[in-house]
Amino acid sequence: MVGPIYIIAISLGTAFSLGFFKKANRNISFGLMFFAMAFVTFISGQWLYAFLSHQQETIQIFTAGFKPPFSISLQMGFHEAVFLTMINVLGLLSAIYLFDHLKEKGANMMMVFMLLFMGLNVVVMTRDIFNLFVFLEISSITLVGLIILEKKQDAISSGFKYLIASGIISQILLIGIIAAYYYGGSLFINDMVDSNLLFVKGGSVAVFLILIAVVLELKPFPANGWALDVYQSATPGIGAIVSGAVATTSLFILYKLLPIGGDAWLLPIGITGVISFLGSNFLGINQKNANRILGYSSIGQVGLLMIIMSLSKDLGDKFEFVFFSILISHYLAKAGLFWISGIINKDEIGQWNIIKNKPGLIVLTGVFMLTLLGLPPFPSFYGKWELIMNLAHSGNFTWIAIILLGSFFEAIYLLRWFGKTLMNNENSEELIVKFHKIFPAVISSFLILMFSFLTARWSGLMSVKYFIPFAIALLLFALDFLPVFIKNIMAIATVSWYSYVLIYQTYIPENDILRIIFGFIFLIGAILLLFPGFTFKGKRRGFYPLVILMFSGLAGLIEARTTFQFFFAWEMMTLASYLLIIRGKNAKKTSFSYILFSMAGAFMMFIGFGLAYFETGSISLNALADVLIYANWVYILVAVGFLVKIASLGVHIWLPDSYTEADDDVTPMISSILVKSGVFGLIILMLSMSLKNAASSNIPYILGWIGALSALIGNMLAIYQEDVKKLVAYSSIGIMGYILFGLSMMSHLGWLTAISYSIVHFLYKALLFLAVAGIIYRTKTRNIYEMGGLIKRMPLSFISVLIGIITLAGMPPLVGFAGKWMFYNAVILKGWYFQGAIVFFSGIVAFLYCFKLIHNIFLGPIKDNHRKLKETSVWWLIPQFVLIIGIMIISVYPKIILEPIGLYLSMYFPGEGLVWAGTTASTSLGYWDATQIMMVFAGMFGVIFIILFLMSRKVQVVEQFNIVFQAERPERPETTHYAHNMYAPYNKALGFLAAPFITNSWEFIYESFHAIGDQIRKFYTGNGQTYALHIVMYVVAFYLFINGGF
Amino acid sequence: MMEKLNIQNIGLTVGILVILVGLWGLLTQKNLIKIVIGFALFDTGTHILMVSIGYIKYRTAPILDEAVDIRNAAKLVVDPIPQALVLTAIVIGLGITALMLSYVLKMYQNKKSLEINNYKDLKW
Amino acid sequence: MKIVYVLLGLFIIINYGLLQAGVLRRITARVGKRIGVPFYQPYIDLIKNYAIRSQFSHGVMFYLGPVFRLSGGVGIFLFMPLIFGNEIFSNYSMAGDLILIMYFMFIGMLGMALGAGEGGHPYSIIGITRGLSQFTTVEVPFTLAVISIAIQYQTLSITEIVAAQQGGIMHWTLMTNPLATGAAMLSFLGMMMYAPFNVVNAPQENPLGPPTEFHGTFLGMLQTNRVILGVMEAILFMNLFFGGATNWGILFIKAFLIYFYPVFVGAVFPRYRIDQSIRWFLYLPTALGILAIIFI
Amino acid sequence: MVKNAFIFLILIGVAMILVNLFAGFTGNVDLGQIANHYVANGPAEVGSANIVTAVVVTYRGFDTLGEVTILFLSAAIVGFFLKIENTDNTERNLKYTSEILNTASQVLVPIMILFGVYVFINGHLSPGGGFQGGAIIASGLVLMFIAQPKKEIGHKLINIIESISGVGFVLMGLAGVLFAGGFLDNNVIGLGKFGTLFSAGAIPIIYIFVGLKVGSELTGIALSLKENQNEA
Repeated sequence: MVGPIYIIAISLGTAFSLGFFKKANRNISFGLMFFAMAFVTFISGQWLYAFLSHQQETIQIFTAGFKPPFSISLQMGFHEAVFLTMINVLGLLSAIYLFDHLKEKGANMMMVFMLLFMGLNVVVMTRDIFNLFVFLEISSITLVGLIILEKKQDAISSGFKYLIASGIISQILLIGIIAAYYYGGSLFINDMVDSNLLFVKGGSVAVFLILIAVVLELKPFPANGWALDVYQSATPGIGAIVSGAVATTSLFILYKLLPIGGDAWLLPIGITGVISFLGSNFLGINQKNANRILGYSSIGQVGLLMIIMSLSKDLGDKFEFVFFSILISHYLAKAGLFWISGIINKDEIGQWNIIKNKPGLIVLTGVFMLTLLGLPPFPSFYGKWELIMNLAHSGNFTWIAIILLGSFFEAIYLLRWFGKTLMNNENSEELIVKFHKIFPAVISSFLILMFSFLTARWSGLMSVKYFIPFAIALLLFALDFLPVFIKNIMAIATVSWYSYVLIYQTYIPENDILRIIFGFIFLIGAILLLFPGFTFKGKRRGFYPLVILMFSGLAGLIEARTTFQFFFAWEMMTLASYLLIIRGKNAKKTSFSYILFSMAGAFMMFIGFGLAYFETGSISLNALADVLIYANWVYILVAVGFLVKIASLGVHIWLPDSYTEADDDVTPMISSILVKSGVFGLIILMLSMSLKNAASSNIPYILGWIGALSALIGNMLAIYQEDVKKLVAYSSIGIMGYILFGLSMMSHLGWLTAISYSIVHFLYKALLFLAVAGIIYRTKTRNIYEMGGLIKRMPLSFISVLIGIITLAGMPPLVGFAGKWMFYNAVILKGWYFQGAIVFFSGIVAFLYCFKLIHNIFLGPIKDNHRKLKETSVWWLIPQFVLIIGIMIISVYPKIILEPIGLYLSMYFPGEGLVWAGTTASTSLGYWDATQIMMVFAGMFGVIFIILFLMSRKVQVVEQFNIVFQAERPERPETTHYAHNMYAPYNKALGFLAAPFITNSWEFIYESFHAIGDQIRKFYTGNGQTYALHIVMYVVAFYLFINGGF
Repeated sequence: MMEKLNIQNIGLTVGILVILVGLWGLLTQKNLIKIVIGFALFDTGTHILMVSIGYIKYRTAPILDEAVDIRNAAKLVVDPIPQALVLTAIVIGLGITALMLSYVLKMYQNKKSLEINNYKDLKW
Repeated sequence: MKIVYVLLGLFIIINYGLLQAGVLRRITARVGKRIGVPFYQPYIDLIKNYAIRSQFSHGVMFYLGPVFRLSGGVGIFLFMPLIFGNEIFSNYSMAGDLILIMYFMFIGMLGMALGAGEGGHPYSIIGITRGLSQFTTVEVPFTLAVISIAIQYQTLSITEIVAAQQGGIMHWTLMTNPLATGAAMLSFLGMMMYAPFNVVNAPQENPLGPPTEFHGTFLGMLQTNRVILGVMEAILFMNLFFGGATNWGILFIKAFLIYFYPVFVGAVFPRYRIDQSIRWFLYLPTALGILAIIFI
Repeated sequence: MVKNAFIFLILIGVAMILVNLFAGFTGNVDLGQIANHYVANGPAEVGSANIVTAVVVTYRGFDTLGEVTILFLSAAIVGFFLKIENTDNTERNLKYTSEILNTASQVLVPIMILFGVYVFINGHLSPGGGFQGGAIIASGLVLMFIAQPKKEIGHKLINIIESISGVGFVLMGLAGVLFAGGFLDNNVIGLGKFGTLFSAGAIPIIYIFVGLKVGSELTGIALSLKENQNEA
């Protein structure tokens, strides 16, 4: 194998000899440089391979042929090899990326460029601290050189700031080194570690100076104004190097020198990390400039890695896995984002939407950002999981809270940025993408995917079968060029196969009622709701992979047996649904609030799982039942995650707009299927935590109130909506509150109601949304007062909506009444009278919007521009009528679902429940015979109809007189239309209940975050001298802190 | 008192003072050139510290010519390592100072101003 | 065989309802210092409407609206036990309990609303929105009262509730649970839609309110329904709060008195605006209902 | 003013740190173990009379390589940075220099260059070495620039010297790897007789390269700065 010393020799030799070619053709010099760097990369890669494949010993290279400490020695071990490979690969890619810059600037810059990486290599390898100082100087000088690659004014001034700052830092390091030499008698790092520096008077100060210099090299918040300016002003290619290679190297220095400080230094490092992580991510929220945001995010990530390093003791043997998975994700993703930012070449993130019509770039951006956020399936997800879980295991919940909080801040700005990227843009300027600029980003995204797989396998948490969905999604992504029709068929086939395997082959044999039911809702429902996809024209790029991911995420929820699998599936489903919603035309803002709420909820759930793991030491879902001491905490934390998903009162504000703005066939999916994931989660949670242990028995009571109030407010708000989709969306909030209430009653009947009702809700909510979507598909408007009289044009849709609302309103004889009836009994038996009364009231309020829905769309006079409309497409109608059939069957014979669920529940709530005599179901209170009612009703209706028919001969049909407007107003005539603001008196009487105070308070919180951040970041005055002062202050403060000064 | 006042301690004191003076200049002066000078002073102070650390009383430079006999050289010469280090440090300082000056020159050419407060284009 | 008795019961109820309506109209006329119509006037109206030949329809829903409406009324009749202890006249009450009847009222309203809605006249839709809005809050005290008596008697079956009240006036809910009775009777005012809560289908002004859209046979059906509905709601309250009836005579008397009470109130009080009535039901009646649950 | 007072406080803090740093300082009485090794075995191992040189060029030769690289880099960056974009710098009217300086420089410059060469050739015997020598040479050339501003010296020559010496240095280092103990081991061509000019193995050769390189680099920096000065 080629010795590591050749890395230096070759780089230097090439750099020096480039001088010969200064005037010669620049391609030659670039070729030389590139070849040299490639060879260097090859050397490091070869060593890495050696360490990975066979048991390669760590080797020492002595310069000048003398043993250390008498001469400088380099070390090549596994960690060195990893870092060297990372650095050199990045160097190679950057060289490709900066090809045109370097070629334009000539040989000087090429030397500087390759010597930067030479310097970093030596810094990683060397074991002599003064030598480390020298080559650190080399790398910082070269960096200063590269900053002014483009001689922009602000680049120059920021380069000057950087010079001052790094000059001070290196002087501090130098003083520390020389003092350490005096007290320790050696410059050889191993000797320094062994020596008793810390205990000599003054020696500890020397160590302090050395380590603080290293910390400052990591650009800790707040002593990092200079670094941010560099990130912002240098060409993004350089930014990629700084955050990818230089930061990585500095981390390695810390890792190498930390032993000198000993364990006493772990905590201070950790605190520094916390300040950086929280501080810079918090300030990042206010940023508008793309490169500066990336800078903030890099500093935050470095802070996180410092935290991890300081917690190495607690992480134990997981330390390497956590550290490297997070480091590598950050290194690849951040570099990739910088490169993309260089391609787009816009400072304001608002202008990033010029990549709107470049799907490739959008995918790359998405991959990188989601990797940074640690969402599945990207490597950092596993890292974060192991990190949190191991911290939980050793009970460090402060750290967990901090880490998740910081990650949340980061999520805020990265996701908002992603949203802006997808904004539809007016300016039609075309973006030219050079191959050599996009190539590195593509490579790094491939590397990310590769590492996702590897980390997943290494973590040992994932079996191969979890990758099937991703494989299918990737396949669909590869086949994206196909027309919608074929892809839709493929998607349906996939889901059908999935449901066949899961439901038919697994659950039905196991007779696992709960999983059968939800498998039915999730997967069969998916098949139905995919049908409307046939109506879409064109390609629908990227739609189907996401759909597959979402539904496989849902299936994963049912499948999950451990908290990890559950969380994985949960995050995946959330992510996919977010990306589906954001596809909507105006869904950017609302999908942002959706993902923010979901992530906050997911983090809570995460902490909850961690807490459970801390107590029980097991990640099995059933182990939740054994949580006793922290039961309340675990319960609340996990429940919040689910409450967000079912949009309970307080965390509901994301729902209406998200449903409204999503594509018309996505809305039924999320509204009737996705929300059920929250219900399923609650059921799992309550089964294990409310039933099996009594420790947390009082929480269901609270949940019950929340459910009742959400039911009331949801329906109240639904009344006043003029947007038809929004109306149905708000009603979802109400119904979900209703289900939550049923579950939290913790009684047989309550659960029977809730579970059967989630089936029913799936049926009619899908029905309503499909019908509405089908109508919108024809009328091209969502405003309900712009419709009317469509019954003559779309009779079939009318039937769907009629059935839908009768079921929703719970009128006999349809199955909705079953819910109401069981509910009365449950409430009275349980004794929750007032909550019950509220829920009934909201149930009656539901009539108002039901009627509004059906009347304003179908009845009254028809609008002139709708006279020619046809019935909606058959692809919308097929699923509707399947659903109607389902509703009818259950209505005539509800026993078929109620009895098995009852049997299943009687495992948990023995004794109570419905007693079946024939078709009559009875409780201790009342009785009810759906079949008989249906027959009586049908008979009566038929008789009366016949009577009318006989009595009313020669009926002549006349048109309605078009007197719907009370008086025309020139502007907004619809305001005088009777269907506009239909329930004005109701609003006058009870409107206060619908006041948007929750939305306002959330917005207030969000705004005040911005305001605070805006004030804080003022101390980055932009004056290099102030930044220098920050550094000195930081050193002094840190010193005082270490020595208990304060 | 007198024995405290040996060359080493004098060297250290002077070094520290020079460092402080340099920092003061670096942090308070508004003129770019003066800031660079402040940095150079800081640098020099460090070098003084380094040299005086290696000094040993009544000893000579570590050059083994006829003045020093090789057999018990170890008893006669001062520590060569800090001198070697300071040599390197000086050159590095020289390089950085040169860079700083060229930056100042360029900034001056662009804005015709040496006032550091005029270079706050990037902030927050 | 049962069907025959059910139809017989229905026949009795309709006739009784018609007579009652006529008598009450006369009484209110006298209160207003007027002669008033003959007591058999409702018969005349009904026959006239059914006899009208010309029929106009605006479409399917317009045609089916009255059918729904009447089905609602007849449905309540079908599921309501009339005479306590009399298997024959307990109708189909074995198929469902109090809840069923409460929710059956909605079907009629929905049918009415849809039918009138397709008429396309803005006034009818305005009337419907008013009616629904008022109805939501009218239901609140009634629901509370129902819960209260369900707690009291531990059952939702009307037959059993009546059974529990047998044995003298002191056993009536009126006595054993006055608060619930009060709440329910107040909401009864709203259900009967006499003044002050009759802005929905204000009879004096023409043309306003859903019924004005209909005529002929359709209107006849609506009238039939109104007759049945009125009596049946009275009977419902009788069963729930006034000890039910053991024979037709008691039924007629109690029903008449219960029905007379909203008419009386309506004759005395002026009319509420819709938003006022909505709020009104949430104040006193609801308060009573809550108390009824607390002090049961 | 408040700001300055605040800075003063901070500096007091710094002073405190530094004082604490040397709190444990009690003057040396004897060489540390490493220094002792250098002084005792230096002559035998390296064969250089100037122990500092031995340390600089051999024991810690790797630092020196880095140091040279730093100079090289700053020269390159300054050269790139201060490159005159507009080539028509003819109208730059430079200060007139006095006759005395002019004449004196013609005498002095060659001598200074010669002295510089002497210094770095004897680096292993006497005080001095590559850097010092290079610096002297450079100052000689700077004197020449001052004396004759009009005189143009092409960067090309400087670059060539720079590159040759740099590559030479690296090659010497590699020679160490191939024929001796390790990178930059000076024991490649025999140590020769201690204390004579041709001794200390590769040290004189390396010092020649270093001298040339440093000289050319400093000259380069000075030259770029000079070309940029333009006081009219």
